[in-house]
Amino acid sequence: MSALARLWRKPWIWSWIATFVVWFATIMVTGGASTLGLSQAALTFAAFSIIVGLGQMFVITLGPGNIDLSVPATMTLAGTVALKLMNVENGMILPGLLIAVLIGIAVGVGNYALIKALRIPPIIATLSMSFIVQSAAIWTNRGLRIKPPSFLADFTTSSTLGVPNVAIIALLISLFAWFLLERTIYGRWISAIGQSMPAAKMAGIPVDGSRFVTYVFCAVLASLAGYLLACFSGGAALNMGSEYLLMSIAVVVLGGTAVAGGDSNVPGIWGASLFMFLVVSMLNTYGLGAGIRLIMTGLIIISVIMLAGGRQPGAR
Amino acid sequence: DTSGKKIALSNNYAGNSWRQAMLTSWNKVTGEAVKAGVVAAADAFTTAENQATEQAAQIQNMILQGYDAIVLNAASPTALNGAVKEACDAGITVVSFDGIVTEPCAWRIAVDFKEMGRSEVEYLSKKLPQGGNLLEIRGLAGVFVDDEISAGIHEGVKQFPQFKIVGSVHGDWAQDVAQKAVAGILPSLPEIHGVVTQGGDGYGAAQAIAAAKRPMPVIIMGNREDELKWWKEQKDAIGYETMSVSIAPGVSTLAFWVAQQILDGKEVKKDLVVPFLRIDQDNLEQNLANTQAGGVANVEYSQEDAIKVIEAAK
Amino acid sequence: MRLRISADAIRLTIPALSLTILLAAVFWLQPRAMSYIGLNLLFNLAVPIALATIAQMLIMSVNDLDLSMGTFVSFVACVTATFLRDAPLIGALVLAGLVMAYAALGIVIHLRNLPSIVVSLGMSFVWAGLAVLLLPAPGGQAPDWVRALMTMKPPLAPMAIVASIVIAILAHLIVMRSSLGVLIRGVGGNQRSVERAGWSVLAARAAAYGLAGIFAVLAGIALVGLTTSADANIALRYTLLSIAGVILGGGEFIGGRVSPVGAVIGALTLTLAGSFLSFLRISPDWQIGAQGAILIIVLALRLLLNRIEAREKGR
Amino acid sequence: MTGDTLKAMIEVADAKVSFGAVKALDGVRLAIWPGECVGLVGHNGAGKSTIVSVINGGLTPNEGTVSGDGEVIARYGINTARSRGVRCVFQELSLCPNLTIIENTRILHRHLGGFGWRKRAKQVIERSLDAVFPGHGIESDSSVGELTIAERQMVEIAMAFSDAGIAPRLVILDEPTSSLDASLAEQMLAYVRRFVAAGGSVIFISHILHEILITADRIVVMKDGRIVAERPSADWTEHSLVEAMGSVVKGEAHRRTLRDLAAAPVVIEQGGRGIPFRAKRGEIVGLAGLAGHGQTRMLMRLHAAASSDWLPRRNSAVTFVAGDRRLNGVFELWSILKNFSIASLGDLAKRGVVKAEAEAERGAEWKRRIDIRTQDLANRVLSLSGGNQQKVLFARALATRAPVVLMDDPMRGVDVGTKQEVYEIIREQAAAGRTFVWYSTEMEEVCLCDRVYVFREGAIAAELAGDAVTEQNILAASFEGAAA
Ligand SMILES: Nc1ncnc2c1ncn2[C@@H]1O[C@H](COP(=O)(O)OP(=O)(O)OP(=O)(O)O)[C@@H](O)[C@H]1O
Ligand SMILES: Nc1ncnc2c1ncn2[C@@H]1O[C@H](COP(=O)(O)OP(=O)(O)OP(=O)(O)O)[C@@H](O)[C@H]1O
Ligand SMILES: [Mg+2]
Ligand SMILES: [Mg+2]
Repeated sequence: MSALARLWRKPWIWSWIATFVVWFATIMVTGGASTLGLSQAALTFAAFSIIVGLGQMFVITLGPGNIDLSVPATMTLAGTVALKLMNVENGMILPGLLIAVLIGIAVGVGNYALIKALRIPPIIATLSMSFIVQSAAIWTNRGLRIKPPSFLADFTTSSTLGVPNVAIIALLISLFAWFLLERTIYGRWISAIGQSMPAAKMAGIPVDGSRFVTYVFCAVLASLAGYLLACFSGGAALNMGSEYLLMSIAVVVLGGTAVAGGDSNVPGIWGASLFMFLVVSMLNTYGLGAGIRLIMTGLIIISVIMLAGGRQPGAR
Repeated sequence: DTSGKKIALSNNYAGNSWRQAMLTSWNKVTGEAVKAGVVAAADAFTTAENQATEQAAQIQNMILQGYDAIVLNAASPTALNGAVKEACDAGITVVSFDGIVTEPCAWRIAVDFKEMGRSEVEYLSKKLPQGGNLLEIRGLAGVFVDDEISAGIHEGVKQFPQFKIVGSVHGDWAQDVAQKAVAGILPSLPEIHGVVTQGGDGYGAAQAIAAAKRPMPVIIMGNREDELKWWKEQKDAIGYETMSVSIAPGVSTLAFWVAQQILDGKEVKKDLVVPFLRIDQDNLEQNLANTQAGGVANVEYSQEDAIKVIEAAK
Repeated sequence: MRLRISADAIRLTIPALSLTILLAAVFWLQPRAMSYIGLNLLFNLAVPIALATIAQMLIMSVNDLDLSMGTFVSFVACVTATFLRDAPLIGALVLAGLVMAYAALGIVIHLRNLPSIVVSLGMSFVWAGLAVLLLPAPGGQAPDWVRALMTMKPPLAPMAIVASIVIAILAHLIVMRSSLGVLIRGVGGNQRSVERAGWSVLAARAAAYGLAGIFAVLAGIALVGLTTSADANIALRYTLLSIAGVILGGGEFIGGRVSPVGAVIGALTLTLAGSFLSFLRISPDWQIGAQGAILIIVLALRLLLNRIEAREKGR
Repeated sequence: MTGDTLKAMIEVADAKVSFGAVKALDGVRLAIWPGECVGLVGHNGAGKSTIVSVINGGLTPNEGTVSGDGEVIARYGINTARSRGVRCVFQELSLCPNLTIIENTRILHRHLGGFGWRKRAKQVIERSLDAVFPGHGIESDSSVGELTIAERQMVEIAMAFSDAGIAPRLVILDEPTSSLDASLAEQMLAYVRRFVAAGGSVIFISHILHEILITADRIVVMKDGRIVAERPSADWTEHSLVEAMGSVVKGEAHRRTLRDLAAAPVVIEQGGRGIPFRAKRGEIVGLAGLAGHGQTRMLMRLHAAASSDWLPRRNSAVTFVAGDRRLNGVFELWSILKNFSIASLGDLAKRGVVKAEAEAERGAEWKRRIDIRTQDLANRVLSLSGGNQQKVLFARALATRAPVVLMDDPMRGVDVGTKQEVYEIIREQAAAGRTFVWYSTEMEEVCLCDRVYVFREGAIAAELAGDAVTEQNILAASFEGAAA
């Protein structure tokens, strides 16, 4: 009884309920025949939103005003450069991964440098950075779709024991993120910073160091997602990240993370990512058009924030 | 004599392989033309984001820069009319292609997108005379080309009523988006016999269907190298048959020559039609060999080709 | 006479200076631009951006942020090119309704103490969906009077310049001179003192949002007047452009420090920066990056100037 | 001045206000008559600003009534107060810094609107500025953010006395002279006397006692939310005022036995204007003086100098106990345990991973030691009463290994019993070699210290040690120079 009540108060419960409802509504169309296929597809594609969403969640945890708009450009640059470097050779997989991660680190460092040294608000700093990163992506390979190495292509598109490999990777990263957030000092620090920066400072937390690491972490996750997505979809495209700008923010908010900072949770990202995929599938299955789909998405975001977010101290 | 004339290419988007091939063809053909002294300059400009407002500003800048002709691949058939009108009023020849504009003062080198969509269903009717279920992959919502091709496809289905569209998704002309959308709707669909597409999304669909371990339907391809390569592999392995159709990126060079002819004082009709580039089972290997890795199957046009097209229209 | 220049004046110098330098560079690269027609071509697409920037500025003056500006302007453009032309009365009603919707958003955000960023993010999906429903493919047509207005050829200065000046003056009068404007900026500056003087902060916020709605609607109408038709994605860039324009024009995210004249100058600067980059013939690959770089440079200049200002005050 | 034939301009009766557990007002009755200036004095937190908010209409008391001109006013609010001519200069800045002086005048006077309001507002504020501060040299079209602190205060005062249709009848001045120099203060006081002579009323709050003595007709002394004395000002002296304000109940808080610390090493020091600051091992150093004279800033500087914003420090040199819990103390979303352990995570973790049992154990130990009254440390910290929240902050700091503890008025809203417990812990820890730097607004606490620095105007003005640490000496040092 009390366990149920406690579950009910979890911030992520709303996104999971919504996910379940939509999932059920979709499989009912085929009388349940599509259960396995739909679940697998949802896990596969939610994986990418989960990875970028986790990074964005860490940044948003840092408190009001913190947001990373350079996620899509970082994904694109990491994907294109890594695939170009690997050049369809299986032997180059690790160097490719390494370069993707390095790109993430570079973007993260650049972001925080602009925020801290030039005191540019994060929203504008990461936006300016994303322009530069996007240009670099165009410049590197001019939109040619280079195929991923065959091993990576197979790996990202297949499943292990019925669970898509990318979902397994997302799960591992999520466990790591959960561990960071719930078990380590660093997790405590960023949550404290998000609740009150002055209080965090006075408690002896290295505020700048923690924020810096967080921006780098977000960019690295974005570049990892770009690397995986490029391999999964058979090559990097210059516009491949664009979908993930609003997506990364939406899954964080829908997942029950406080926009005012300090309070985040990993399960919510899963619920919200699955939901964002399934809601499109459901509306497609019911034959509804793009317009209705967009309107519903917007209304759902607003309803969730109204249900969960009103009247919090210091919100806005 | 057009040796003193300057021509500019206004391009709204460079974010995919088709556009990159188009720019490459432009550079190659016009570079030679400039070297040969046919025209004085042929510069290419691309907007940062795929937006009509930005392209309108770009056209206005070209007017200021004093170009004699603007070759235009437009972000919107109507939203650039204001800027195009201003260019015409400044005495500039405007030739639009691929993404054409409706402003009457401009020339249009059009691909019949409706016909392209219809022909896909027609091909399927020959391939699958008994008909079957179709999955439609559309482009980007709210864009002209998407609406046109889709209308053609629906016309085709009316013409060949043995087909039924059982699902329709937006793939935004991108492999990854198409893959995602198809994977999402596939589980709830009955068996699919054919997939009608708009180009750039066939490979994504094939991957999604393969991942779902469904029987592979006939997927109409869009001339991208990765699509052709996959088709070739399937053909060699199981004798897979389909066709591929798209507009050739080299049409930019045709537009260039048409603009040159107009500047030369030739009488040219405002509406010209180019055939789309179609690849079939028999000429697959040949086309694949001519296509750059990661690029798109292409045809480049010469001055003579352009004159032929102009004559044919008269 | 005092020698000390007011903070507002200093705040305007950087944007005005960057615009002047940019304009000089453009004239130097392309002397043809130095004419009636040239100026009009350079600036006429800045008119809707300037209107959207003013709208964003109004929201920012009460310490909020609107992430749905671009999709909203797109939707207004679609309404203008369809309803407003075919059934002017219904069109006008719809547009009035949209302004009310904006004011209502302000009320909801204030009453429930919601983060404006998330609410407007959600609204951006809603506006985009409505626009796609209304115009699944590009089309519609600008009402003739709108087209005539935007292509007018006034004597002396081209339409784009006249319109920019009119917008700047109008916005200045509303935001900087009128009682309502003072109240709105007061909410951004020190909400408590406004409350203590007996005003309703709720009404002030609703008014700020409503006014923003009016300017955003005007932006959509002006845009259609220039492009002659609309599509659902026509103004997506306006969200970020408008925020950047306000910041470039000397505005700040919090504290109610905004400058309508600066915002218009910021919008002109951003438009001109695009032309400047294309006249420079920067490789198209790096054109987007150059936009980012310009943004960073101007903002860094602002920091420098703030330091100088702070030092002056310290003395 | 007070005549029985006249009716009180405003009268507050039996007002009670509490913020959570803090009783800011505990049954106050205060009447203001036309043509008098009432001086209001009291220690920090005595409730002066709170009674001002009640009269001003900004705060509705939990109990009690407000009447104006002899009649009880049922729904007394900001707008009622303003229409009756009640004006207020608040202790903290209450102008909009982004607006010009004229625009701030417009915000203040709701009825000033209509075409050409700028001209009218300019006249209104300039007339008032010229009247209160002749020769002020302030341009009314400059924005408030550009003004110096003194200029802002001048504008606020002039704003309160300005007349734009509704004439001011009662002007409340809450520490208006805190940032004015002597001549400006004199100008203002002269104006107050003229205003009162013309039949207006003034409530004048200040910690600068001689100002009150020469200006007010009647002086009211507040203490702990109550009025403890009320006499015509002729009957007061500076000395008797200090005595009336001072803590009447000398608690059981007995001074610790004096120890000889001459040999102990200096563990923390800081230069700067005035007397340099230094503290020795095992010493309890008090920071005293009136609120807002630089004590908190000094603590922040000491903290910043010893901690890093970029790299974590394993052995932090200082730790901090916040007084302003809401702003820089508790993490509201967290449990009591997490709030407790945040500063000592380094000791409770292995390779960056927090050891949950160690954390719980340490939490339980301190819960017992400092008696945090809660069933479960996993409860949210906001479920604790204010005093218990403060205990958590103490436990947080004391559980670290830092040799120096900085305390920023940490006993706000803490009850007597808890205070005694905490004093005992501090004594114990100091004896074990910890250094405490303790800013307090409560005299009793300052008197517990080995040595006291008295602050005035941002710098250390006096140093008292040993037996010289007495309430009289500290008050004298705090008010010293105010007469200049
Ligand atoms: N908004 C509030 N929330 C909680 N407690 C409050 C609030 N305002 C005042 N208090 C508390 O009420 C008590 C009385 O405060 P008040 O501001 O009236 O004191 P004061 O006499 O004006 O002190 P000072 O001389 O420092 O200005 C203090 O203990 C204070 O902490
Ligand atoms: N919001 C709340 N949720 C749960 N328990 C609460 C809450 N507020 C108060 N309590 C409990 O009620 C009891 C009384 O609280 P109160 O604030 O009156 O304490 P207090 O006697 O004033 O203590 P102190 O003097 O330490 O401030 C406390 O034990 C506290 O744990
Ligand atoms: Mg209490
Ligand atoms: Mg006070």
